[in-house]
Amino acid sequence: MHIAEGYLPPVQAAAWFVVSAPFVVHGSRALVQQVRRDPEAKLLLGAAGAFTFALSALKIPSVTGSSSHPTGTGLGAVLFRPPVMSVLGSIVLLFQALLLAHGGLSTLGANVFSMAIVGPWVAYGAYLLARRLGGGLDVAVFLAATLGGLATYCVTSVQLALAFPDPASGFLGAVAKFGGIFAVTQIPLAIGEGLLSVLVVRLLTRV
Amino acid sequence: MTGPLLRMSGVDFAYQPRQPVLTGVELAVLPGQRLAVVGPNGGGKTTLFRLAVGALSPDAGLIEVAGSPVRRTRAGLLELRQRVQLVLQDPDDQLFSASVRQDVSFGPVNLGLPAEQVRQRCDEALAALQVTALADRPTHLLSYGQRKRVAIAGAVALRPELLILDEPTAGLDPAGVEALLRTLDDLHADGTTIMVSTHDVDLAFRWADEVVVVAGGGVRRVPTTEALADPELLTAARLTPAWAPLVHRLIDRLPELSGARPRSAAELAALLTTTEEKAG
Amino acid sequence: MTGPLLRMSGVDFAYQPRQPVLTGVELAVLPGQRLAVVGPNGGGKTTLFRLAVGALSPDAGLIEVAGSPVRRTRAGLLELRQRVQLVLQDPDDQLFSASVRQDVSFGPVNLGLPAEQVRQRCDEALAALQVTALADRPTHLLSYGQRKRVAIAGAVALRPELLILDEPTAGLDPAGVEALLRTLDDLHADGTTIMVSTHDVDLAFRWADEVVVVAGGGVRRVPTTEALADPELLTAARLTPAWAPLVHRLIDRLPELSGARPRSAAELAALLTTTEEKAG
Amino acid sequence: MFAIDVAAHTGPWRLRHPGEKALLALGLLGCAVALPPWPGAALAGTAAALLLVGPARVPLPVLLRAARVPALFIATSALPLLVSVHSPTRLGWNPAGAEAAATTTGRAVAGLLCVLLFSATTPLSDVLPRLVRLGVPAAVTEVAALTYRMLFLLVDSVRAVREAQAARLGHRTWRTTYRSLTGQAGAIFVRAFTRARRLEEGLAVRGYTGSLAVQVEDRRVSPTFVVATVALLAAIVATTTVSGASWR
Repeated sequence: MHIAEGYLPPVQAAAWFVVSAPFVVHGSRALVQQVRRDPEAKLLLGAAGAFTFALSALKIPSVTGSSSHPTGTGLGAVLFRPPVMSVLGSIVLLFQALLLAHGGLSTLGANVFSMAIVGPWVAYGAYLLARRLGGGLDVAVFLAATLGGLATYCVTSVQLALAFPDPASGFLGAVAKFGGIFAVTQIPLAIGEGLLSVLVVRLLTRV
Repeated sequence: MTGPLLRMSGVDFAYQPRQPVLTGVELAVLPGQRLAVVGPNGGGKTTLFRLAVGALSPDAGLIEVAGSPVRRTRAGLLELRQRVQLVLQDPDDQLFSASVRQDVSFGPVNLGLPAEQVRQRCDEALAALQVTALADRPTHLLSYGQRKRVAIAGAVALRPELLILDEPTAGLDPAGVEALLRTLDDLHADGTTIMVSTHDVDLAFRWADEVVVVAGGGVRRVPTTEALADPELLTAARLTPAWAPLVHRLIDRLPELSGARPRSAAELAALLTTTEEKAG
Repeated sequence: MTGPLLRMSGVDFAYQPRQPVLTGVELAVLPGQRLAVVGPNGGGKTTLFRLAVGALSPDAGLIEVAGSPVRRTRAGLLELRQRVQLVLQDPDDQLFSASVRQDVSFGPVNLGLPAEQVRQRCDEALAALQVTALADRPTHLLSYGQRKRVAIAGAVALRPELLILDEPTAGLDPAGVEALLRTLDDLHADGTTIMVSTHDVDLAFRWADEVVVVAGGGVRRVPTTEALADPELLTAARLTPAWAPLVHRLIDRLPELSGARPRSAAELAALLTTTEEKAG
Repeated sequence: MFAIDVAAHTGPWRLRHPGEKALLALGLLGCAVALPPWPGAALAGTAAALLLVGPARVPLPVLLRAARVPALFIATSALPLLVSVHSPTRLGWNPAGAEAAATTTGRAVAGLLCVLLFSATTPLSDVLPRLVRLGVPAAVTEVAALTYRMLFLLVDSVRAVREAQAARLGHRTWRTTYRSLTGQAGAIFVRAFTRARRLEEGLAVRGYTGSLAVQVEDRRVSPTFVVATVALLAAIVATTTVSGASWR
């Protein structure tokens, strides 16, 4: 769900940078401190970033026939915590924009907000809540990845609706329009990513 | 069956337009053969193998398996993959399950076999590669040599007629190489046709029935003795000569060794010790 | 300097308590030597190397570099690394930068050298490994052999007196092996002491001045000819015999070859061709 | 592996100072996004396209392949612009929709070309270490550089594992495909952290104590290039302003 380059009006594109900046700056501070305490963490963080990027090379078969790839933000947030994920996610989104023309530079702020900030925080929140309520690891991871993915998709729909309000019903109508169109691909994908994350975590915990 | 198990005729392949990797490949692998594939790095050995298992589709030419052309449909590839299996050089590219047994069972499970048969195939493959004792170990905690064997077991579990191994002895110590060659000979004795690539000309000489040289885009099949004594071919294939055929020429000058044909340094050592004892 | 460049005495090491990898290691490396280290996988070769560069600390015993004991302080290690450099087998374990020149500059920059000297050292190291043309290429677009050379350049940029290479020829094709050995000989001619590990006994025989056998926890240093002819030692070290010393025994039975000592199959081929021509 | 990355590392502009290319490409991107789309984005996009296939000599197939993914997004996001929602049950054609979709698509295409002008000519290894000079913490740029180095190894692994699984019938049914995907994700996870540990050991041998600072290649800034860039950007801004167009 990367908003393509040039798709948002300039003021909104800039506004999303302003909204995202504090999270990424905060995450960077956390990262700098972590690396200062433990220089080897740099290599682990590099590997985590590379892993998140590499997940986008996986092709999830989708019921709609098209295939898409996981965002990895849910799993990432559970494994690396949201503040660090905001930085790693931003790095990955930058690389996706530059290496794959996936997303864009002017829309980076908006994409960072949906995929590197809201997605991870929702995922992490869902994970903690599920665990507190006594849910098993499987359930918590499934909810984290699925809800993280759904939150990302909802935020993207809102971002597009703000940019292109419906002429008749305004912002809310536009949310319904964009949400409806993307629901076809994104809801199955979010569930697929949830299942995949559970299987991966099972594989890893058995190891 | 008397025809070739695998036949390529006029096969061309390029990853990028106008940069051919292989051109006009003619190759026939007969059932029961042991072939060694030699040639420079980047010369097309792995590409040849990937064509053979249907991972790549040739730009031109025909690839036949057991007499019928490879159809690149789901069913065609399914049939191909049950006959021909490729084990890549790096075992980590092929081990992706948590435990050894799970990994080895991957193919049979995918084939949709009932649990009992999956278990049987798995046990058989683990035994063939002498890794039964590792069955319940996590794959990433194995040594490199063990991972190589497990990766081969994963292919063997599909009971292929032709087993292709890309540099199976790379990274093993000499005793490990010998042990693996013995294992391959056992598989061969059980009826599997085997094709391996290697940089070790002495290994190719002593193990293979024939040598396939992949260099400069072309594929040439030559009897071992000939292949590894032709200086021009050696240079083209970035190879060094093998010791054994040269040693045989030396031995021919010594009538008391009565035309012995040691294929390895160990055999030559034994020969020397015996004859020196006799002389002494 | 006349004393050893590196000396280990009574060195013990274990990764895990009561599972010693090396015990009572005695080893002296003299300036200007070319040593080949052989032994089974998992036998302790890499551990020995990591001890030599201070990446591991011995459980007992003494390690001296250029006559003074290694201090495992920041300053001590900094000094050690300017004298002794280790290149690991897999270049991807040491190349961290996306650009070749940037990667090679890491050592000198880390040493705190001024920019001009860093540049000079880089140019020198790239030239020594014949990878100057790759300086502006990204690491991930290099071939395996090229990455190996760049990783060695990264060590050479620190101008070590002792350069240790773990399996530098593994994975290279025969012509690549020859080219790398020539490069190592050039570095040796420029005054670098070189120690390499290898599984190829023939390579050890023809390239090294002496062979170090690491097996069963112990380290033994033996002249090449002797090392590779002792069946007991070979078995312990999981090695196969080398061809060359055996061929020399054959040659000694042929007076017309007047005690020639070919060190490689190529040399033997040349010898045979010359003498056969004479005879013919 | 990634065609854009290969183009950046092999094209005629690879040794240019990344600052020059950033000024040109991001300047054009600014024009494409911030100026009224007609003629601002059209001019910026055209300039980027001409520069890409002209002096920067980026192969056309690379550009076309790069455009595939964004094209998919643009197509699906343009659909909602064509309809309007009057009530939850009543949809209608949006009379202004076609124009809105066309302008947005045009601006997105222009923006894409501008980003490609940067990414297909500028190796990331040139950019990342220089971000420190813009105030990005060294720890962040070094993590980014490590991510860049390692992602190629991992994406390679994904492909190799996928091929190995296909050979062992991993993509026979929907069920086996899912199992294979899990294996891929698990394998690259294990690989990523094995790589990190091995690199840690490899760097310890090279004397790593916390800094991954390297010498960044000298690249001379070409005054001609900068002047020409500024002139081009000024011309686009001036033309657009004079034409009296407004945003939307």
